[in-house]
Amino acid sequence: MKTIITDFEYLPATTIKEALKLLSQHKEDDYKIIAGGQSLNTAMKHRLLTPEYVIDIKSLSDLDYIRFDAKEGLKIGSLTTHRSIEKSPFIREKFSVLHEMEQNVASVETRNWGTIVGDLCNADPAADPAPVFIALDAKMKIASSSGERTVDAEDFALDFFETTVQPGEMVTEIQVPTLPPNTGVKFEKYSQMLGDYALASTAVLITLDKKREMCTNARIGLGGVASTPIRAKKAEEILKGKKITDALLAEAALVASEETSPVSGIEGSAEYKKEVALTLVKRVGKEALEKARKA
Amino acid sequence: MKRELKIVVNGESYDFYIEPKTLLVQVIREMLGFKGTHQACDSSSCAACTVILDGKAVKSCSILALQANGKEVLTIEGLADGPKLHPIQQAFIDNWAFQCGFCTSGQIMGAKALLDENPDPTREEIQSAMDGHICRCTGYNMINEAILDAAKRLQAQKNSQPQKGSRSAKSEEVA
Amino acid sequence: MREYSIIGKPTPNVDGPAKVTGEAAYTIDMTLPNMLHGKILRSPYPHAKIISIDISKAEKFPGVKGIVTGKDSPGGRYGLWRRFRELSDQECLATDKVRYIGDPVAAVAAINEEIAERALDLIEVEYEPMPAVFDPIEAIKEDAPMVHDDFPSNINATRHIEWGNVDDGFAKADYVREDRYVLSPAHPCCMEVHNSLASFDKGTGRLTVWSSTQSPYFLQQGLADALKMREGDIRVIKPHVGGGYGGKNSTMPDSILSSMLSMKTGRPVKIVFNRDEEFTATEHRTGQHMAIKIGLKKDGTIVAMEVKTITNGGAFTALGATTLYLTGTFITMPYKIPNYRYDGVRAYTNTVWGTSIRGFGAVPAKFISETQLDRAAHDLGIDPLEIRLKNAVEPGYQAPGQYTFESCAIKPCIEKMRERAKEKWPKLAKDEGIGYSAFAYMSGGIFNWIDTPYAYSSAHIKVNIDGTVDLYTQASDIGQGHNTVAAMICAEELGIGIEDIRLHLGDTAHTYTDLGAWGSRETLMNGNAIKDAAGQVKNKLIEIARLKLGENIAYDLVAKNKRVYLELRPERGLSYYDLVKDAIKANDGVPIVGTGHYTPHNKGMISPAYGMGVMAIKVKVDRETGHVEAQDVLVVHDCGQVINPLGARGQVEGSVHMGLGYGMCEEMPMDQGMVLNPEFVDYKILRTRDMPQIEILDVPTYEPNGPFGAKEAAEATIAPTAPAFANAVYAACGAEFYSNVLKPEKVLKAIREKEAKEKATSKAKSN
Amino acid sequence: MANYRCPMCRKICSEHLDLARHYLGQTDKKHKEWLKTQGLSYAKLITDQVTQFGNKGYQDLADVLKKTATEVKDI
Repeated sequence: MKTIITDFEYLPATTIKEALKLLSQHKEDDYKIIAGGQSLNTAMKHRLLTPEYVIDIKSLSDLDYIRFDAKEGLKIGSLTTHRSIEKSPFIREKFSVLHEMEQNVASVETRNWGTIVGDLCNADPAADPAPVFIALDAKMKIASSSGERTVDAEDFALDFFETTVQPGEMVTEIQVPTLPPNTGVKFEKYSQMLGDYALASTAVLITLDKKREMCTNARIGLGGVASTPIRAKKAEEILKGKKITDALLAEAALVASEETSPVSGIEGSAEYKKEVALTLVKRVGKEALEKARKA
Repeated sequence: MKRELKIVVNGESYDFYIEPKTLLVQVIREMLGFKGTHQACDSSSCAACTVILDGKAVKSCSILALQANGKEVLTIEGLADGPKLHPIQQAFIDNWAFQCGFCTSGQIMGAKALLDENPDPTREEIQSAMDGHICRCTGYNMINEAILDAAKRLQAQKNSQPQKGSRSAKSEEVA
Repeated sequence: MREYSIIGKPTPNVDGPAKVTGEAAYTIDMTLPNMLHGKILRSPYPHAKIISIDISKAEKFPGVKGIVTGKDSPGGRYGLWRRFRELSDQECLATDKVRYIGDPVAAVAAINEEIAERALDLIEVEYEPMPAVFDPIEAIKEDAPMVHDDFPSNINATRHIEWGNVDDGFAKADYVREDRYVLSPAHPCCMEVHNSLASFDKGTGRLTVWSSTQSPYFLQQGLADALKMREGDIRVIKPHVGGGYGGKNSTMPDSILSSMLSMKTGRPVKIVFNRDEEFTATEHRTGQHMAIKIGLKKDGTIVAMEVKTITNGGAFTALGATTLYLTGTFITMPYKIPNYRYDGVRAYTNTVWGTSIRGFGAVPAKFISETQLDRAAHDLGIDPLEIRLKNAVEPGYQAPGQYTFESCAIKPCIEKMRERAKEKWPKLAKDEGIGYSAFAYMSGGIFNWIDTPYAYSSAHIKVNIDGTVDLYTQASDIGQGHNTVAAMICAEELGIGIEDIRLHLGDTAHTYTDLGAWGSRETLMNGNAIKDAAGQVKNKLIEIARLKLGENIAYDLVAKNKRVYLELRPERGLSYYDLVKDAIKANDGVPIVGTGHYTPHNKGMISPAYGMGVMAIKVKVDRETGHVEAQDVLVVHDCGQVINPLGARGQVEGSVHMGLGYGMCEEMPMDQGMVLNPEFVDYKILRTRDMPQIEILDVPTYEPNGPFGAKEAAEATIAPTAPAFANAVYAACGAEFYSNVLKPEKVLKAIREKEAKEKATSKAKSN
Repeated sequence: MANYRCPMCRKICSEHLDLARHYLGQTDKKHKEWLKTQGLSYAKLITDQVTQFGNKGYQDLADVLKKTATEVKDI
């Protein structure tokens, strides 16, 4: 295996405008955008990627922010590091699921330099953030020299390591709507080693009615069990409009696991991944329900 | 095309022209000769190469050196105060927190960043902060004990400083 | 127990300051003026004829200074089993064929690593793929593809051990069970990869090699054999080493090819493996098929045992033949087994080769014997500790023609474990379980496959005029802390301080021979040699003291606390420092020296002494995912007189870490000879959050064969870890395992199988 | 008591089974070639010995050696 990065032309951008200009000049797929590069550098070392140009946006401080207002919701700039999200007191209080998720993303060293959007753009289906943003009904803001568009988090990844982001485009922001009252969101990833890539992961959002009995909304995101992170829509339908019991959760979990299409690998067989997904949805669903009741 | 890299390592400013693909660890080891920072994998998975970049622990094998342009790096060589070992270094020795010693620089820099941020960590907090570091010799327990011990030493050092009268002002800066 | 001033006291590592400041130089940190960087072109095929190699394009590549292929090979064959030349089966570079994916076919030296790496792509090798064999059982069949054409078959080595009357034994048993196991390979994963720096002196024709090795002497011999040079013309220097664990005993292509390239280019050449090469082309813990049959009386007394092993040797021998033998002996320890038969076969296959990783054959052996013993105890309704106590050996126990335990506290260890476990874990929660495993391990091996006339260990001591001491020995500190142990033993014997001693270790040109760090040999073997050397110096000083004090009997004098004095009248004595001056004056101004050595004689087939004990692990099983949490570890250990408690604890902690890896997550799946997980991303190693805390209790003994009563305190505890873990899972949920890596998926499958079996039987009953 | 000599080397054992153990412990071609002349397969003897409990491989060879090994009087 090769371990030395091949030569590339380095194109640093210091402003968003500059970045978009650089991108517009490189419409073909001959470049890679680097933010923290925590996955990209390894991929380049192993010659899985050999870009001619590397456009460096790491220093775009204008895109390093965490903002919130009740109407607009939570906005995370694309160059915000994992660590900033983990440490943000506001996120810890209002979107604790993001804090919990971040605590087990790779290692502190990686979270200190790696960015949340860089992680999403790497589109490793086993990565932690996507299922959470899917459950949170988040949107990704994508910009290019010709304008902006937004995509639902669940539609962002297209395949293994492939996203909807086109040549000339870059993600600038993640938008997370304000959580409605009586809502609980929980995330859990499963792997034999705590800090490891997920064999399967799931995030569940549950919103209850005023009486905190009926489930008015449910969203389930799953990671590591398909070629992309997925949303278990059929399973969500089973929970919606009903009083959630253990039996109902078990039923939804079974349906959710049927919505997955994992591939077997040395980390585990497809059957096992389905089984873990089932257990996770059951467990995390219950935790989310408890949280919604206490919310 | 080579590009300019201005970087401060262990308090000294350096100015190079480097290939953009150059990784921070290569600047530290090959260009500056700080061989205490080791590399033990090619997949960003062992943290042996951990250094402190603008106050944060990072893997120097996974960062383009140019991204550290204008920033400050602290490596294991910059930790001791002249001939006087840093309390973390002393704690690692006294607790037999290394054996082959190859991952030790990374462990110590990881511990330094942790203790700067959280001077009184629990064992669990130490474990989640140090989880990225592979050690093949110690089984980690004696490392965790060394970090707990180092935290105590640093606290004691801090508490003892103000009593040194005139030097208290300086020590406040430090603290 | 005797009172010592240094031995037995917690002593910080003498290499500490260097290792915590980054100043400790490892081979990988070293450069020489005018140095070139080498890279190795490796075979993509598991088994193929080499039709042609065209290096013309690569040679012309700017920055390339030299290329070597099989044509440049001096033609020497090498291997650790030097005594049996046919088992010295490695060649410098593949000549007519390649034998595994990763077999070196050429090497390039260039002005930097990148150019060397790029030049590899320009070398054109034409291969003719040949049928390959990967499974050892397939490999030993008559018609299997031959890995070594000049070897009669793929049967690389066989071992047979037998004592008592096994068939009678089984006939007398009340309970007999047979189990078959498959043990998967695991990698030592040294943090410092294999790497060497070679410098050939054009003027003298001599070679100097700095290398990350466990045994400078083995490397010196290996290079001499491979390059057809005299040992004495090769100087091997071992700087600080970033881990060995058995993976750095053999002479490897990094040192051979850097030497060949240095000879060809006339410049120093350094070769550093990358992590992928480390996994795919360096030595690992051998994978094997094992079968074990045990016969017991109703009361749990073992009456007979029979074991069969077929190991996947891979392409070469290394120490695999010794590992095969030791698997057959360690598996019997620490139990009285009146009738025993072992047959082992090591097969050549077209995979990277396996050898003696930490535990030297004891790891798979104990996994199968200790898990089977638990099943047997369960069936017989006997407590797991009780059955181990019942069969445990006593001091003086002899396994006929094999080994003798002199110091031996296994029974007290088990008793102590029983008490402590009771108070430590008064009761268990749901899905929790405790598993036990006993163990014993050698203190250095009595083997001479390396075929050396030298003593197994020797040491030289020179006392300078100011009382400072220079200690010269080839013994290797590869992280286990032997430098500290060596200094402690030397200081204790001379009655001086560690600060008085300067160490000169691991340089073949300037030190006396020692066979290196493997099989937990340094403390006992090198310790004895150092003690011998220091003792000679001490006697010279005592003689001077006797004359000065006018005493007539030298025995009354002791050297302690930097004085030599009358044992019964401590006030009558002289300062060590003054004595040294007088002694050197009396010696015509020549420093006082002593040269000591140690080679075990008449100590059986394995080792002069054995460390032993018993381990308990507590786990919690998640029945829905199969995830097992190792919560707690308790070790009760007899390692004789502990030299350095800090170092001894460190060794246990590290062994448990690697042992848990073997039981939980570390495996090397291969497909057609290709390692599928050659990076730390996919090869799972326990991290700090996955490690349980370990309580260690010592039951001290005095080992007559060891320095100051010391013996093994290093490797033993890796072997019981995986079986204790598996036994704990069995205790928690009844799941049984006949292979070592208890990944959650495997655990879940085993739980489901058990539940299904129970359902079936309960149905059968109800009908 | 009777002793028996290995047909291929100077090794002498008091029992055919021990002689068989010695024989199969040898790694040289010479010993292996002779097995063929006796209609035995080294690979099969070893495989039998190591894949099933008991001493089958050694016993099969011992039976052949009973007929072929020359007896040497007390030495």
